[in-house]
Amino acid sequence: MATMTLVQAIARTLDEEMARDDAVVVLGEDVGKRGGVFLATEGLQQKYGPDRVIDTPLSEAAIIGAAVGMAAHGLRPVAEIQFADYVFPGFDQLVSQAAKLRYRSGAQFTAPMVVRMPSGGGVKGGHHHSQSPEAHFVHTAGLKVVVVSTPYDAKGLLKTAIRDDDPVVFMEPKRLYRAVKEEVPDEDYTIPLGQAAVRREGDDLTLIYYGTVAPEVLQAADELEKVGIRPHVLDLRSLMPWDKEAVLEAVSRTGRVMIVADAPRHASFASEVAATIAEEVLDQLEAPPVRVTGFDTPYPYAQDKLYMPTVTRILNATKKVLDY
Amino acid sequence: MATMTLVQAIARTLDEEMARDDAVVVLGEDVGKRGGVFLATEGLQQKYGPDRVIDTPLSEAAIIGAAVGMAAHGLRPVAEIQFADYVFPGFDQLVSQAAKLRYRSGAQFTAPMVVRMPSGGGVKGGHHHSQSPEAHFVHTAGLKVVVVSTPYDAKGLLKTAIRDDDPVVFMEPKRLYRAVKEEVPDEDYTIPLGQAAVRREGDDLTLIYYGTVAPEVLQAADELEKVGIRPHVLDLRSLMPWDKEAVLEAVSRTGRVMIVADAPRHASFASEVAATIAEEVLDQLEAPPVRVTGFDTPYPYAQDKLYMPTVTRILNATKKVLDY
Amino acid sequence: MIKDTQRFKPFTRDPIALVNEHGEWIGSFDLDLDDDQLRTLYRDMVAARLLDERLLLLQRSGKSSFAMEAAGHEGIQIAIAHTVKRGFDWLFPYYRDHGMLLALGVPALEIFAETLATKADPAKGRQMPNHPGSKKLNAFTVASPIASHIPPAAGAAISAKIQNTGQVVVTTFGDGATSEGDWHAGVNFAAAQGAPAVFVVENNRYAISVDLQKQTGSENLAVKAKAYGMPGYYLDGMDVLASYYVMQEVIERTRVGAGPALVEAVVYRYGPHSSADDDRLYRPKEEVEHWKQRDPIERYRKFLAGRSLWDEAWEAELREEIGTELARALEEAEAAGPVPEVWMFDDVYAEPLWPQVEQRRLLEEELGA
Amino acid sequence: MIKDTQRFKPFTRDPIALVNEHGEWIGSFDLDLDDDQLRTLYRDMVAARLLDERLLLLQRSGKSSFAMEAAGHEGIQIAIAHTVKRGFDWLFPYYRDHGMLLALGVPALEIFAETLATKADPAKGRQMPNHPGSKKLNAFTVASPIASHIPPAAGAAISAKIQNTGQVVVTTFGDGATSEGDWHAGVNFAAAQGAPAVFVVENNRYAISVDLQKQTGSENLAVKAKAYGMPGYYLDGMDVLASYYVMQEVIERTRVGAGPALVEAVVYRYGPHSSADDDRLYRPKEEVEHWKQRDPIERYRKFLAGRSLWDEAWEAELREEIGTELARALEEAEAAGPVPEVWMFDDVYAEPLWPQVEQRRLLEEELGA
Ligand SMILES: Cc1ncc(C[n+]2csc(CCOP(=O)(O)OP(=O)(O)O)c2C)c(N)n1
Ligand SMILES: Cc1ncc(C[n+]2csc(CCOP(=O)(O)OP(=O)(O)O)c2C)c(N)n1
Ligand SMILES: [Mg+2]
Ligand SMILES: [Mg+2]
Repeated sequence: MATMTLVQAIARTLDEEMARDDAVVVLGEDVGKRGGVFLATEGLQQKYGPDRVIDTPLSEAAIIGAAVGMAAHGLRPVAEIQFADYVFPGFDQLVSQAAKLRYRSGAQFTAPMVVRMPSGGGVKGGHHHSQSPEAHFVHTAGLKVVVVSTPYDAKGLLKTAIRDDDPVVFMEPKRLYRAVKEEVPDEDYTIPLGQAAVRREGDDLTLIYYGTVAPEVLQAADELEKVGIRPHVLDLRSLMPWDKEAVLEAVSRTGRVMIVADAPRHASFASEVAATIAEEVLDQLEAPPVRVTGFDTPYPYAQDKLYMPTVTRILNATKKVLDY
Repeated sequence: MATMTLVQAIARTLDEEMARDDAVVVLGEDVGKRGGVFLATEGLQQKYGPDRVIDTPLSEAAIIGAAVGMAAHGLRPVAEIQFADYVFPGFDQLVSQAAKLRYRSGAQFTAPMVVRMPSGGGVKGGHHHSQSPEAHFVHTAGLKVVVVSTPYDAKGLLKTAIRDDDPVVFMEPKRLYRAVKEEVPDEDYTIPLGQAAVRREGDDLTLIYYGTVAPEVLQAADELEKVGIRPHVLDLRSLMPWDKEAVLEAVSRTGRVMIVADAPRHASFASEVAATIAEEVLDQLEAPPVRVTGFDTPYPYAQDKLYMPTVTRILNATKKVLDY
Repeated sequence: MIKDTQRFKPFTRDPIALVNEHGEWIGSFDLDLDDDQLRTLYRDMVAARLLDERLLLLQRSGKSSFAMEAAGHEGIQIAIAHTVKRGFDWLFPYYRDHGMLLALGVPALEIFAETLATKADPAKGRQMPNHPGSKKLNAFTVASPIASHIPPAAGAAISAKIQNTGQVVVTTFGDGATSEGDWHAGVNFAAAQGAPAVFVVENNRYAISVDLQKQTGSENLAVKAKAYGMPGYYLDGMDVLASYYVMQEVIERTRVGAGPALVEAVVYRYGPHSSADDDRLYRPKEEVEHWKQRDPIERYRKFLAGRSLWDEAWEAELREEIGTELARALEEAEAAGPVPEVWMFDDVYAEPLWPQVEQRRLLEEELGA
Repeated sequence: MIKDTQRFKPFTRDPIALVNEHGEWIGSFDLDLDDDQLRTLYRDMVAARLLDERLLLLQRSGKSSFAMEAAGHEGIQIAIAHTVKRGFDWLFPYYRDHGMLLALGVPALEIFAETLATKADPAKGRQMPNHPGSKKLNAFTVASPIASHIPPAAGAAISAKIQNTGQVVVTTFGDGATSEGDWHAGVNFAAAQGAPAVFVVENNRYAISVDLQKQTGSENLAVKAKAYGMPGYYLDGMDVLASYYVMQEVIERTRVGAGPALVEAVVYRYGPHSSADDDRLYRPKEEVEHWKQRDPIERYRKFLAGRSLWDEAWEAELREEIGTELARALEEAEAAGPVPEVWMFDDVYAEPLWPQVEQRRLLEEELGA
């Protein structure tokens, strides 16, 4: 059992999986010699050589597309997109090739691959180093989608993703890479996709979140507890599939719910959760399902910390939900 | 006043706008000599020459990206993407350049441009000639989004889009291109973005839709009227901005609502509308807001007509909403 | 890294040809194919042409929704099928390659079943006509978005290199594909990695209606190889023997580690782009007629006749035989019956997730009603 | 379509240079710049270097969040600023071009304000440091996604051609950018249209840590021009005079309708990729030292000194003067004060739509509380 940061957990897990299975290869910009710009692949090329840890040309289409071909050909590629914002030059490869290969070939060819990407804001990255594009992935049938927020989950979910037979988009909030350290077991363990983590137990209100906003949500939860309000806090962790059962159970029990995420609001994953709640458990609702999200603007540089849900914004919204 | 199909209305409108303003240029694959694979640009190159009606290389990134540069440089480009499914190779140009140019430059540079694209299924196109990717656009701040369903609207909204100072994605359901003829005034007229069209007046239920599913929704509405149920039917036409006022007014009045669209369900625009309704007028709801959408699968070939909402599926859902 | 090849030079001024318009051998080396091999090339070209005609007929008769003819492309396509190691090397074909796949060994039954979306389609009726694929033969299922198969092809080639399998990955596409960003991204990556990939452009001078001059500023397409440090072979793709020998040499030099290569096969499509196209809008009839004079089958027939390897009787026999085979395959494909509705929910994922489970149930309800 | 240029040949084996390492003119033609012009080139290179240092200091002192040094790139950058028609031609720069923009006439105030996100930033604090732009000078605001400005540059050039304005569009980017699909798409379209576009790659041999050999199989980058039927000039970008004369000729040949061109300017970046990088992880110190010996400023200083156009006194005066200017600009930029929070809702659209109006209200509430 070692104490480590989220990014260390990623690097460690990649190492373990590469040691376990020769078919696992890593590819991306700067993942080799440099060990990745966030050091998520640190030391891997030295250990496994340039054939299994491939420094690619600067092309996300090449990275994602080649991963599809490698996967179809028998490897288990783990591709890194340097920032989630840069998935877009490779977006066609992701949605037209990776997501649809199994389907269009009648399962003759498949793409068991992982596309890792640091996501989210809070690091003064302006609009091209701050985005959380999960809605695009969730809207694309054929992709599985994970967003981690803790070192422990990172290990368990990355193992699951690498061993999964479908393409998995694996998002890593970059502001959390070194934000906390946590004990991560040395043993091999996996966490199934589609299982939310209960971060706090409570009956007064359900707080649903994932990824980047974890610190704000947990701080807001603490503030609420200080004034005697006990929220039930769910970290979804996996967005496709997502844990509808846990969500509906909690909402039915608490009658009040908020979904917190940093991505822009319109047609977001938060909207999906809210719509599903309204459609399936309307009668259990004592207040409207409220979304606290990023704004419908590009991600600004100067207002880096204000773009995503702040503790104040979460608490303001909570008040409305509770006072309804 | 002439009677024409939707695709004829598009071609006519492009002609009128090119005659009105020399800055309007058309570019895309096969738009010139061929007049477009759907003939939406028929005759324009003969009339305006190859400098204003540009046959481009087979590259959507080149088409959308060049349109951005042309627009910044003073033209009013109308780009055609041959099928909405093929926007993805040009997706980065759309979301990183077109959508964010005004913002990132502090309005020094802008991209007044239209990206037209035939969308939706029902033409036996399989998964790469059938998609309706509007959710991706609506999730991208900086883009305006239009989806037409009638020849009359096509003219009025395309004029608005071309004269708009922001990038507008203009979706044209290909199965409706020649499905109906309608009288379209010869005069110049525009329809503002963000204004829904009331297709039927009623108090029993609100039916919200746009685009490809128009025939099914209207037929379902007719069936309902036959049995004495009077739906209020709204064709949104514009998805960003969308007519929240009209939606909330109708839902508040009818207490029951269904949103019908052909795109896959998860994180879709339909989900956005449902989430907004739940958040803003929960207390007016007498039944859950129900989404009738495409399935969360790639668009299949063999089941072309079953993938998108059928009249039966719409009526089944109506029953649930009414009986709730 | 790139060794000189034995017989053929890249970047020639004119397309490499080995048989002239009169059907005479003009190669500077001795032909080393035996009579059977020579006749099989012919047979496979004829089969491709007949398959093409059948597929068009299916569309015309309303049995299928769409057709894309390949007549005029047979030389290079059949040559590829005969120069790869079947079922060992990988192919990344495009939508006009059904003749190539037939010659490779993909059963006509599967091609018809894909066209008609019957249960015999290994891809379960998921795609439009002209999108075949075969796991057994390592032929990557065709995808519609132009050039989107190029980066996957690069990836397969890199995988073959990493695993040292000795496989070569042969990828085909049209002239239009070379304009796409994905084309560049994939070819560049394969070249930077020295992966065993051979890229073949079936240059028929048009991307639907857009002629080469509007597609690119380069004098031809072979020269684009220079951007990647690869050899680019300029080839008469309507000369099946030139195609055969060039492909053989290029594939084998790549197999032994000389790195990727580009082959520009000059061809022409006689028909419109697809059954939805009207090519009279953008190209003169005379141009079509001109190219038909260079027909790969006719030219090669003269060649065979000159060596007494062809006569009318054999031609009739051949056509009869192929016709019967195709008819039987079509019948079988139709007999399999249409793909069931609920198949649409399979293969989205290895196991359906809850959205597919719920939505399948919804559809079953609807169909039950 | 492409005419031969006057003095310089494309596709040379070695980079074109006009001044050798001893600062001696080795051109085969007579230098025709007057003393003032010669000294201005020097001044602007020094100003670029000093600006670079200031920007790094701002980051080190915590006043800005990020810095990307350009030291080593000054030769080509200053040459471009001096060979375009300022405020008439269009530029599509990338993030390492602040020195070029300063020389072009973008006020240091604006560059500092962009860096610090103060109200004096014409872009209203929307982007990270190193993302300047200027409408007044037709310098397209820098965007982070590599090569994403190439298709827009092609579009601007096509627009200039359509409207027959006589403008040339000059676009700069790093070696890494040439791997992107968007790069290919944009360059290819410009070339197919014969648009007045000049593409300049500032080849510093690394895309962050990835060296050229892993980026591409081609022997150099100039040769990639062949794929588009354009001339590709291989240039010593650390030789400001060679850069000046080559750019002048290339821009003017393009202006008169000879079509687009590619220039590979060989440079080196002395510092790490950015303030977030550690270049010791991927390149040896000796390599950096080797390239510093070719420093564009020092080499050119020797050249000027050899013509008695430089002495220590002038250098001191120059540095003093530029230093004062920069200090004043920085002060003014800071004094403008930070960008207001609610500016984040402007310029998403020409007029805010209801989501921005509602969300702005929400934030105002939050900030009010
Ligand atoms: C990304 C993408 N854009 C547009 C299309 C529509 N389309 C289908 S085929 C075609 C032309 C392809 O031409 P070429 O590559 O030369 O192949 P050919 O049909 O001539 O054999 C186009 C534009 C597509 N399939 N994919
Ligand atoms: C599409 C995209 N992918 C990745 C990045 C991250 N990134 C920023 S700079 C850079 C390297 C660029 O190298 P090069 O083009 O050679 O320019 P240089 O920095 O050497 O001047 C990378 C990978 C990016 N900005 N955009
Ligand atoms: Mg073609
Ligand atoms: Mg570089």
